Amino acid sequence: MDFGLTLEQRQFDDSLRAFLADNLPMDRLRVLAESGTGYDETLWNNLTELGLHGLLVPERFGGAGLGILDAALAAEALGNAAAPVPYLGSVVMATLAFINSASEAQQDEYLPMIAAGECRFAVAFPSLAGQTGTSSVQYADGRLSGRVAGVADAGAATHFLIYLPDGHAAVVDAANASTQFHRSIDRTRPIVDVTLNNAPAVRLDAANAPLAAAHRVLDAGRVIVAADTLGSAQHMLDAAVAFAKERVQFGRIIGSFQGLKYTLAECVTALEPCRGMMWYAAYAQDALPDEARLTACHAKAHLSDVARDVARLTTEVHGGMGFTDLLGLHFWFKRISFNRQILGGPERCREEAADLQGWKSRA
Amino acid sequence: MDFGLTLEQRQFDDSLRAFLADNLPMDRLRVLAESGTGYDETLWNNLTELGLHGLLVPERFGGAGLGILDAALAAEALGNAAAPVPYLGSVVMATLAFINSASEAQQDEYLPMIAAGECRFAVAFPSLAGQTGTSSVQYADGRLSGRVAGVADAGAATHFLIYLPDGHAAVVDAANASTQFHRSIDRTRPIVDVTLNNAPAVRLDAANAPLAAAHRVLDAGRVIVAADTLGSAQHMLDAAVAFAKERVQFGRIIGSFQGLKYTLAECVTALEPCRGMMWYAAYAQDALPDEARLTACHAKAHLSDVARDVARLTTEVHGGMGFTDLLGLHFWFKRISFNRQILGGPERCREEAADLQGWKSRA
Amino acid sequence: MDLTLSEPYRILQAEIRDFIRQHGDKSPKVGGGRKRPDQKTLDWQKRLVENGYAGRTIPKEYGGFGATPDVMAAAVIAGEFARANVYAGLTNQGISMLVPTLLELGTDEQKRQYVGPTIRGDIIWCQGYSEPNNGSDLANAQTKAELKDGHWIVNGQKIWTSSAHYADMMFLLCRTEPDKSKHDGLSYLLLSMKSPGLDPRPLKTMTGRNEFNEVFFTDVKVPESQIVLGRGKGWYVANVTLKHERLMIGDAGKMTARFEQLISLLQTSEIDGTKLIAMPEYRDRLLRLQGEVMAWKAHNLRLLTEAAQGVDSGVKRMIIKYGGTMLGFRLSSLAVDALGAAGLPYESLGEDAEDDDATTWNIDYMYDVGLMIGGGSTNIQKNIIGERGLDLPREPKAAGRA
Amino acid sequence: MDLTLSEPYRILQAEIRDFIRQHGDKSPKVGGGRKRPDQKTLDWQKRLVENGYAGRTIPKEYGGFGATPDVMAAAVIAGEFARANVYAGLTNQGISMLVPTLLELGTDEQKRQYVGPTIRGDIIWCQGYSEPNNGSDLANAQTKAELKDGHWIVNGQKIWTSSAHYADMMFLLCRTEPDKSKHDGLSYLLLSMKSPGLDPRPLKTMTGRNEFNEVFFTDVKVPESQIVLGRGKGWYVANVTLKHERLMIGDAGKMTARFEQLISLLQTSEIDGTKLIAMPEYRDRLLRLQGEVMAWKAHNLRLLTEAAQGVDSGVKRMIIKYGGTMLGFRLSSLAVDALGAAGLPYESLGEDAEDDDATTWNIDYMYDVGLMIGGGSTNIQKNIIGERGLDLPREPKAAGRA
Repeated sequence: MDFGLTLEQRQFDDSLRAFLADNLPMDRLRVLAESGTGYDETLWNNLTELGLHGLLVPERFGGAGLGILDAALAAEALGNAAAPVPYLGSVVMATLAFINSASEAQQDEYLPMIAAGECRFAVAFPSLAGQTGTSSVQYADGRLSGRVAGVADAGAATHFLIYLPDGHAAVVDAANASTQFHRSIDRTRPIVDVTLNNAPAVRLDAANAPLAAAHRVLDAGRVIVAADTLGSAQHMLDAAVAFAKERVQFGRIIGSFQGLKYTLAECVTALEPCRGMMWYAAYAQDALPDEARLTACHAKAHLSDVARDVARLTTEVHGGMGFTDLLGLHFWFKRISFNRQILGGPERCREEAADLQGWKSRA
Repeated sequence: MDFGLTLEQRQFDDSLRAFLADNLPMDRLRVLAESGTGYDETLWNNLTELGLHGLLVPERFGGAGLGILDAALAAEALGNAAAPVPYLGSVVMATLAFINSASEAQQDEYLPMIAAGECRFAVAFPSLAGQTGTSSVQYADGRLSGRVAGVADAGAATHFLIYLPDGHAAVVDAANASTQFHRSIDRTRPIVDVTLNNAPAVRLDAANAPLAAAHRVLDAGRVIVAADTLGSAQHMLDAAVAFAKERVQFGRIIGSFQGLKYTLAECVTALEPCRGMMWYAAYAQDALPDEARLTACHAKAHLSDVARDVARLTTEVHGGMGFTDLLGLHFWFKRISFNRQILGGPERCREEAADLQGWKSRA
Repeated sequence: MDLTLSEPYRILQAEIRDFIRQHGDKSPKVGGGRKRPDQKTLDWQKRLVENGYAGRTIPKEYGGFGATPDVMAAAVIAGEFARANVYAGLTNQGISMLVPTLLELGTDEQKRQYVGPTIRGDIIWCQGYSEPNNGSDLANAQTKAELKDGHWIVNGQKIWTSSAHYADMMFLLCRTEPDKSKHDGLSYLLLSMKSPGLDPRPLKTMTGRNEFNEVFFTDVKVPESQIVLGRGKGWYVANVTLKHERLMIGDAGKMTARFEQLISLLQTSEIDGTKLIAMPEYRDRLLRLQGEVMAWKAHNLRLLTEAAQGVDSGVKRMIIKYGGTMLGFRLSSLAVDALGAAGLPYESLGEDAEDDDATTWNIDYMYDVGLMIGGGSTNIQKNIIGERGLDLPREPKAAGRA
Repeated sequence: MDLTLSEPYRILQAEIRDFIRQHGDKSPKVGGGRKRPDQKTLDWQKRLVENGYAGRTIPKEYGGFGATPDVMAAAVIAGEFARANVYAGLTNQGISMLVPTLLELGTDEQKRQYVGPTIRGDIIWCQGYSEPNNGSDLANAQTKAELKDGHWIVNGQKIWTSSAHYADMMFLLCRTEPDKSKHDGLSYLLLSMKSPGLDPRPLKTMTGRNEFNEVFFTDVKVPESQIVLGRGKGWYVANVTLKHERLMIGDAGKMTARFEQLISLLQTSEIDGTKLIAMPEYRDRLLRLQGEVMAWKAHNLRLLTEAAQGVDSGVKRMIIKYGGTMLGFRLSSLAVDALGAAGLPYESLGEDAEDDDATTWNIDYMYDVGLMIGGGSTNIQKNIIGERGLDLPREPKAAGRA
């Protein structure tokens, strides 16, 4: 048994973080955040060169064939940099949807494009994920109609992958969908409402148990969001610790005040165990099928709650500077807010965990 | 409008607190707590002289005819002194039960005895109060059979007042009941299980709406318990503040450390508004019938939660001394624990509040 | 304890209900309020002052309604406006902080000049307290004012000045006695935001709006008479002002209004066709908050009664800002969770128009974090509660430090 | 990351299952453990040591099983015992704190003499750290030991000494170098509780049991060789010991076991015929705790892996006591709430017999508060996390104070 990262994982993590540090300084982040599309062509293409997009794509389709833990580590790094990259939908959820539910021919058509960064999928789960916002889609004879509200990673999507209530997914070309774009509270990722009017759609029919396959995609998505939240919260905590070591008030470095010191101690006590939790949940998606759903629900819910506290407290540590736009700390605060609400909030995730364990029967 | 106490209320409060300070020093409390019966004859009789027992009894039956706010203030003082007195059952709930549900003849028989401290009622609410512990009683032809678990204030009861599921109450002489006595976690009040086997019982039949009348008794009981909790928590907070001003560690008075200071600041910020809440809820029982049940549920629930935190944190402030038996601080810690669980815990009280407001219908 | 309405208050209540029936349609929308009031709001405010529903206890000579302080009347007014969901009047730093400070410590001339226009919303004030390097340590203000030829010449820089970009006037804490100790060297000046040499630069906050400013002073001239109470008394005056600010921030009326909005939000939001209020995992949080709000309202009634009796409420008053800010944040936290993914779209229209509900709640959620920092941070509040409220000893001075 | 079982571990797992099938009926009840172990427990412990399920990595020459440290094996053993709800062996201050300290810093003679009997449960240790006037400030110990004729002569008083009333030995922090500075003047001695002049007096705690003692020393003679590491090294040795204590207190296995018990409690407790686990207001708390326990278990696996690799886990290790104590309290809080009124009867049978479930949970609930205080209070833990873990500056020394 080895509960830790491999050398390869640490090396990829180092290179991804170094790349993001170089390519996404605060002034660049501000520019990209202004449009709020959650996408930048240069950044996207450079990440392709780094091999990010093919992380989960099997080697025979041009990817690296790695696992969800690898994908989650990358998500943590992206969250840590507040990177405006439609990673969740395209790199993770769409890839897994094709692996789990598509025919060999469909895989052959799309997976190499994903790995090459040539397409960007946004994945929508009306109802299954338990988001607020009314959504409803119907599939008939190769066409999709209806509306899906609150789709993430769709700011520059080339394709939509829409899940139907029965767990089947269908691919729609973005050109055939009508979208309403919203800059979101988190300017590094938008929210898009998608309307489909008899849009030509390719259904993925290869899964024996479509609902279970859909859940594998959703579960992985939740772990990825949890990892992104962890990276974001860690950024805020690191920034607050650094600030507390420099800032002088009342003639003292503020980090020497017990009040502030204890706040930071509480943050690290809550946040650090979340890293192990995230690793475990990510590993479980590939290796421990019995625990996959439960750990995904809990990782999403617990990280959301811990990170909300960390976001507030670390902003407070920065004093007035934390509340202004000047330091840009708020990008992470808002990324944590965004992550909390997509793919089902903590309340929903925990209720699913209760269902999984049969804890809702009264007698 | 005047949201405060009258001069008479403050004077009675002063005299009751002075009496308790004189008559219940720590060494005396220890002696009384050893038996765990929650009753001492001398203390009981002295409180009769002070007029405590007839507080709510109408003047024509020999009482003071005061209101539930007066009774709640006395409960706060008793909680503040951790007094082993069966006050809740006899002085408050039984009196109100007779006022609300008894015939003139029944009132004439029992209320003067209550006011004179000549009997001690324990009041039991199988099911209605939402306590844990299985209870079930049946009434037929002037006789009661069944079992009620977890009856408070019954350590030296002369009578039981047992509520039936339909809201009617019946009086049973303690001599006709079989009781199992337990010292409880709170040695100032025991827990008693009562078994009735065709016990002769006098039913109180005068209420037009028996369930509503029963609820008035339960609601008032919950407010009284909340007031007792407030008094207990206030004692712990005062003790912690005093300790923090005296104790020296690391060469400093410990109250000068921010960590400890902030803990105490948080306690007072949470606890002090509970006093207004308790006043309001107590006042509502007599004066604002539309708000009586809702405020009672919330006062019981909110005080339980705030006091749990205060109990833990103020014990911590005392360091090792707080954890030992030496200071006796634990009497209040445990009184808070006891109060939380009787007459329905916070979860139950809040669910009743939801019911009252129609918040449980799904569509 | 008596919460019943005696005859005069029942008459007042009837009058208010009549007023609202007649004029309620002219009320601006409830909530918001971090913008310069528009004409509709000013008209409404004037109407409120004329009828004694705002500025009620301000003496007539200073532009108020001249009623004697009466907690019951205030409670009836607040209650009726809240029940009808009608705008109960402006609350801003001028009205809530500067006006009571002037009434307590100002000269007759200062009161005449500023109180009336301020309560009518014609003069908007901003607060010149914090500086870039003193954050929570307000007494350490370095912006200085020198008296020359009958004018104070002000030089320095302030920060976190809310509404400076649209305010008319500023109350300013500055150093006038450099030879005196930290706390005794300060004075409190009133100056026009149009003074030459005064340069407010907007400071965007995390909400995306310009809620604060940096304000630069270069030889700004302020007439000598524009001082409150006198030279070296600035720290005392500022503390009087701050006391009022803390009460404003923890306002129970705001909590109640917010809680009512939260109930409707949970009653209207759905997941998979089920109302959130019917889902125990949301409802339980709402219920906990209802208990907290109840306690907060009752506490507020207690403070109002004590204030009417002239009692100093001590620690009971000092907990208001800290407790109120935290409670406000818990309320807005549940709101953004109830909005969920559907509440993520965010475009604040700033001062140009009404934001949508989701954006407003998100702004509240963030602004509440700002309130934990501004007006004396959470930690400063806990120091005040501990040291002044509970009489715990102060932190010893560090060896060999300032 | 690899949590799969390779061949040797699958064999180990099968062996353990076989062992439990054969001997599980001899296991003492899981839980409790704040008493002197009875004969049943001692027999069981001996069996565990012989089979390598306790004291597994302790060298054979010191009475252990002599296996090389192997996190995976440890995890398999803990997992199988927990799954079968079988007693996984003694955990006490001797085993968890003194044995690793001696293995790290003791002489060969000390190891030979104490390690084996301690892990078998034949020697029970208590810890002589706190004193009446130094509470959390352990380095300020005033109990002194003077070397005379080959013996340390100990005088003074200790307090909060858990299990002193039944312990055989004590590890003692005392002042041997009065001329040296506070931290450099201490030594660490091992002494018999039967030494003449040593007087332990039970100190009843809020649980009603004698979980702690005051211990008085009057000219207690301790052979010179009973020192660990050497004169003036006491503070260093004590910190090595405390590091192990913090890990013991935040033990993830204990949290998991407690959480499992909590699930069954909620599945068996009822109000009005409805199981508590079906009531969302209780269930939601259980679910939140499940998330926390999951994180805690994973964190523990991470620490075990790092320990096996010889990595110093730094702040990840320092958070264990504080985080674990608080989590433990939240678990026992839900348990006493689930027990409700039916759980209020309370009679602790002390060392004479098994307490009933309700009493045991109530004791846990209170004992957890004690853990927040003992072994370095919550505030001390936060200082350690902040200063040693996050490298934040220490509190400046107060001017003109000690």
